[in-house]
Amino acid sequence: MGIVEGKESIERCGGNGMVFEKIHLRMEYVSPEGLRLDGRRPMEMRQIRAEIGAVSKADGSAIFEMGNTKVIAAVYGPREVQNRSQISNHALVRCEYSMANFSTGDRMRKSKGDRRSTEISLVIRQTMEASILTHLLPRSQIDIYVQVLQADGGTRSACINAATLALADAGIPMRDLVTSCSAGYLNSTPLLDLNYVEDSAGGPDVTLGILPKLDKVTLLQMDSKLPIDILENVMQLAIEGCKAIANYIREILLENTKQLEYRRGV
Amino acid sequence: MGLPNAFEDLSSELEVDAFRRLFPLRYFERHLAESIRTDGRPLGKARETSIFLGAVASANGSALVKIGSTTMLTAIKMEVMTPSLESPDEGCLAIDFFMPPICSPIVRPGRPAEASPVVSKQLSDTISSSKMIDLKELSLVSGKAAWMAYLDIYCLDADGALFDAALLSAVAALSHLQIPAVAMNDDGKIVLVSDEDGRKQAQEPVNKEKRKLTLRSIPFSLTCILHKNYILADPTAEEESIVETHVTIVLDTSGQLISLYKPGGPVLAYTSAIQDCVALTRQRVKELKSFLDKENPDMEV
Amino acid sequence: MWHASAPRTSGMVGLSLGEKHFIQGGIAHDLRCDGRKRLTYRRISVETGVIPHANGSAQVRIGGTDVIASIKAELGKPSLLQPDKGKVSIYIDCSSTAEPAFEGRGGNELAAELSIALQRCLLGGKSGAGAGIDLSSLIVVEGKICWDLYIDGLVVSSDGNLLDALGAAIKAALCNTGIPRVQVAAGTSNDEQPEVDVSDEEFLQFDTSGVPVIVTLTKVGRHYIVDATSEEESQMSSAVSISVNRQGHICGMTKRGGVGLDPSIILDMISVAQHVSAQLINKLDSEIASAEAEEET
Amino acid sequence: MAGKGGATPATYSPSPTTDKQKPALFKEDWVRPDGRGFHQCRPAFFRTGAVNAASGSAYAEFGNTKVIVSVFGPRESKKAMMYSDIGRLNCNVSFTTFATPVRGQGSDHNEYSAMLHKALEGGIILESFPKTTVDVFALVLESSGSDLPVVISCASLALADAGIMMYDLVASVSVSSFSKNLVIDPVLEEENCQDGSLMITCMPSRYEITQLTVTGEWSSPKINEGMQLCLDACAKLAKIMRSCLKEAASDSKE
Repeated sequence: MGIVEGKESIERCGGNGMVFEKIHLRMEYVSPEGLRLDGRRPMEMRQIRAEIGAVSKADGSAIFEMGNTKVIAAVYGPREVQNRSQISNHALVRCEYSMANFSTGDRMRKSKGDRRSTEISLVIRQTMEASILTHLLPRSQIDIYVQVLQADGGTRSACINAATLALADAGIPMRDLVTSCSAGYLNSTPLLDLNYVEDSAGGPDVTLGILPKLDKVTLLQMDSKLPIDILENVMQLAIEGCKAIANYIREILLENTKQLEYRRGV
Repeated sequence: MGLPNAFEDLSSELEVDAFRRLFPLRYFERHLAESIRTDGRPLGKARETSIFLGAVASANGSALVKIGSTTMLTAIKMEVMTPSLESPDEGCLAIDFFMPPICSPIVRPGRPAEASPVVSKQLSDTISSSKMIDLKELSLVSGKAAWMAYLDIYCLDADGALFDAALLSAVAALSHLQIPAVAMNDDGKIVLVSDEDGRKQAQEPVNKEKRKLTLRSIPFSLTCILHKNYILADPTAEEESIVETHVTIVLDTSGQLISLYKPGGPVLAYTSAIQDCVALTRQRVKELKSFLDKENPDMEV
Repeated sequence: MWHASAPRTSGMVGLSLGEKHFIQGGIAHDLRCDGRKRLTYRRISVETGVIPHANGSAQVRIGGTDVIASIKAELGKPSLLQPDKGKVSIYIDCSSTAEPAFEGRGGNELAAELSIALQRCLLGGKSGAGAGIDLSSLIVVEGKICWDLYIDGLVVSSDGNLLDALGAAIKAALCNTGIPRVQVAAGTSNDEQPEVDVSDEEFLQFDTSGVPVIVTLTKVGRHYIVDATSEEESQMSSAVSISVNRQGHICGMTKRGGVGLDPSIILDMISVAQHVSAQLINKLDSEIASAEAEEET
Repeated sequence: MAGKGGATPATYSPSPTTDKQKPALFKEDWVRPDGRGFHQCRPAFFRTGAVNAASGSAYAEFGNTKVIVSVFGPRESKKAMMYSDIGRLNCNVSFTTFATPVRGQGSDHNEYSAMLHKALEGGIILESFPKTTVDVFALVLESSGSDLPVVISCASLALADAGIMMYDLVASVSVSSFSKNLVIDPVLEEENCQDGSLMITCMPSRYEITQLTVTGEWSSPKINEGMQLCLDACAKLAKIMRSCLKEAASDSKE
């Protein structure tokens, strides 16, 4: 069923859809054997790896890798509010996202604060703000800096995961660990955790952020046409991904805490 | 209001310099009452003016002009361009006026002075409307190549009457301008011809010898400030900051009015006042023309 | 942009008078806060090939300082002045993760200073003499095609001694760099741009033996130290960065502000730098070799 | 007319037809483009008080390199909000559009601005003007080699003219190296093909170096030689600068 509907939705797109369909037909994102371009199964996530404490001077920091995507997050705060006019009863959360010159395939010199970075900064800030207990930290400021070292699809998700870890490392009170994962729909197959090639195929790409314990969705971004019942499937897949990441993050944090305890000799 | 009395009392005790800083308008008016200006000039007299041509060795034409301490350095560099379709046998003259941070305490790096684009625009308007230069003279090969003259004026020291000094230096640099001898090579590019190898070259020189532009009528200007009934020619920066009514008059050598510029100001310029200004400008034009002729003896106008 | 006298080590280093005395006193007694001697480095670790899609890359950690250098090679045209040489450019970026003050444009000033200092220390004179990288090895067809090396550095975490760390990272990244072999199509006439075939299997390695290392000597009180932490840097009276190659020749030098120095002190600093650099080069070489071996397995 | 500037087509400056051969440098019998000896500086000309609007200013001319520096202040600083018990120094170097042989954009030179700042900060007694800023703005009217050393020397003279407290005048000289030869105070043609360069900024009476940069490969004896050459030239330069200041002072007394 899904196959037919997928085709139809593409054809309805008109001119652009035709081009897309050509690429679509030429490129086979899922082989008949059910393997993706990088050898994964549709429901398989890329290898994830996290490390806490990458930036010595920050109050909290973490590296998060999803396959070839690698981001680093540093949290400074809670600290004194820099701009006095912004003092309020809640903690002020700020976020800056930037990409290294060498993070993508073609070398580019990008200035900080272009549109895309501003947008992603905002998304990360809003997502993290939703989980931080800002009312416990009045008259203070928390800065989250995210730096993309390598971009290979799913940078948004990787940034959110890294920021969560960094916030936890900084000891900032949160409702829950926000985790994020993306899922897409190509060749009539829902795919978990798209890489760059799959991401740039132009198909639907759902980025989801959840509070796993509370089982609540805090972030949902999708910018393509997708029938509602398929969206449900894809979302479900992304939620599974988020939960898997949440488990991993929890493990990493536990391990880190154990190390700390050990070092203190408790 | 007890205020005037208050500083009446103060003024007797203050040192001259402090009084000048604290009550600039009063200081200024006291001088005017004696028909003399704060720098000792009579009201209608312009400051000492000097012109020095060829100040920038690497440019095709250049001039350094001083009016009092206001200093302007102008250089013209000639480059080759493809003329536009509408005017295939005309060159182009681009005028820019810069106020680098060295010239005044008000200008800071990275924040260009307000005055500089205004003066730039006024200058190019004045020079184009004076019909001083025939742009056809800047043509090289019709439709293919023409001169683009970049005239850049730098204000090195800003002490009032910026437009007058800038215009004078622009005009002086144009009178000093020498168009280099060039030829067109096989690729359709214009190249310089130096004296020795000019004959050896097979190419036909497009511009056979170094030449000067014919300047048809030269515009000169004078800025006056109007305060109450007084007319003061060639104001300093201090005077400009006290008085808000400025009148700039541009006349050419034949006494024709080219432009008149009075940007706002509380004092309405009556016709009689304007006529007085024009009379002052007329005198000044004669003076400036003789200065320029002295520097440029072979210039025919 | 204009250059203002903002304190280089920014607000994060807020030291009390006691702490300042402690640092200065420690240096005077040849026992620094972290137990090092004046001319001892912190632990240096090198990891190569950290950026898979670059031609070469390396990450260098010296204590709390963490920098990444990546090298991309693109085909370009040699400059008219030097038709027999390739071009190299160095850009450094300071990530705001390293220091909140680097947010927005805040890091640009330091980034520009580091970029210029690295260019001066690694790229040699205008004619290309004394460059750490043999620029003529980058040429493909003289006057027509050459390799342009784009060296990008990123400061991820900063705890002093950024310039030396970046220099080391660039050196390691150069060792890690493979330039694709280029086949030039024969038979093109002189005027045309020759066609080239870039191999994606065969890579050529650089001769990196001439790449100098940078040693920054920070003067605190009457003594100078290597590899200063940011706390120690905040107490500097002046600093000199000296780049030295394997032969012990100076390949570039910059005094990085501060008070004036007697010429004899500078000469002494040069000889100290020459001495220290020999050890540093050996240390880096072995680190790079083991990092490369690690990557291959 | 000028108004058509909106869609200005790309322009170029015509170059001579005969391809200039690369200047025959490094040869045994090589003479410098302006006929100077290797260790001979260009005649230096200084004048203070070039800009009346500034608190202090100086004009310097070394051959065809011409520079004006204005000093403003000490004045209130708009940028620095924080209290500071020492003064702030602010430097900016810019070029005119006609400074270089090919018409430029007349933009600020950030590298030189930073270098000027570092060269001067060691010489100025910043404690003498707390909470305020001294602005040092330089404009290179014509560039013809050794621009930065000229700017630095000229700036220190302008600071003296403004009455800013300094430990000593700061003089600066650079040398270029061509294989074995060292050439002092290089001109633009020499700088464009030098193997290496060494610039020293020093306070001659205190015998202290405030700024030093080296590019290219240098052996220790050569560095020694270059430094000594620069230091000697700096001492001579400072004498000329001092006499210029004395002259200005005696003029104003009359």
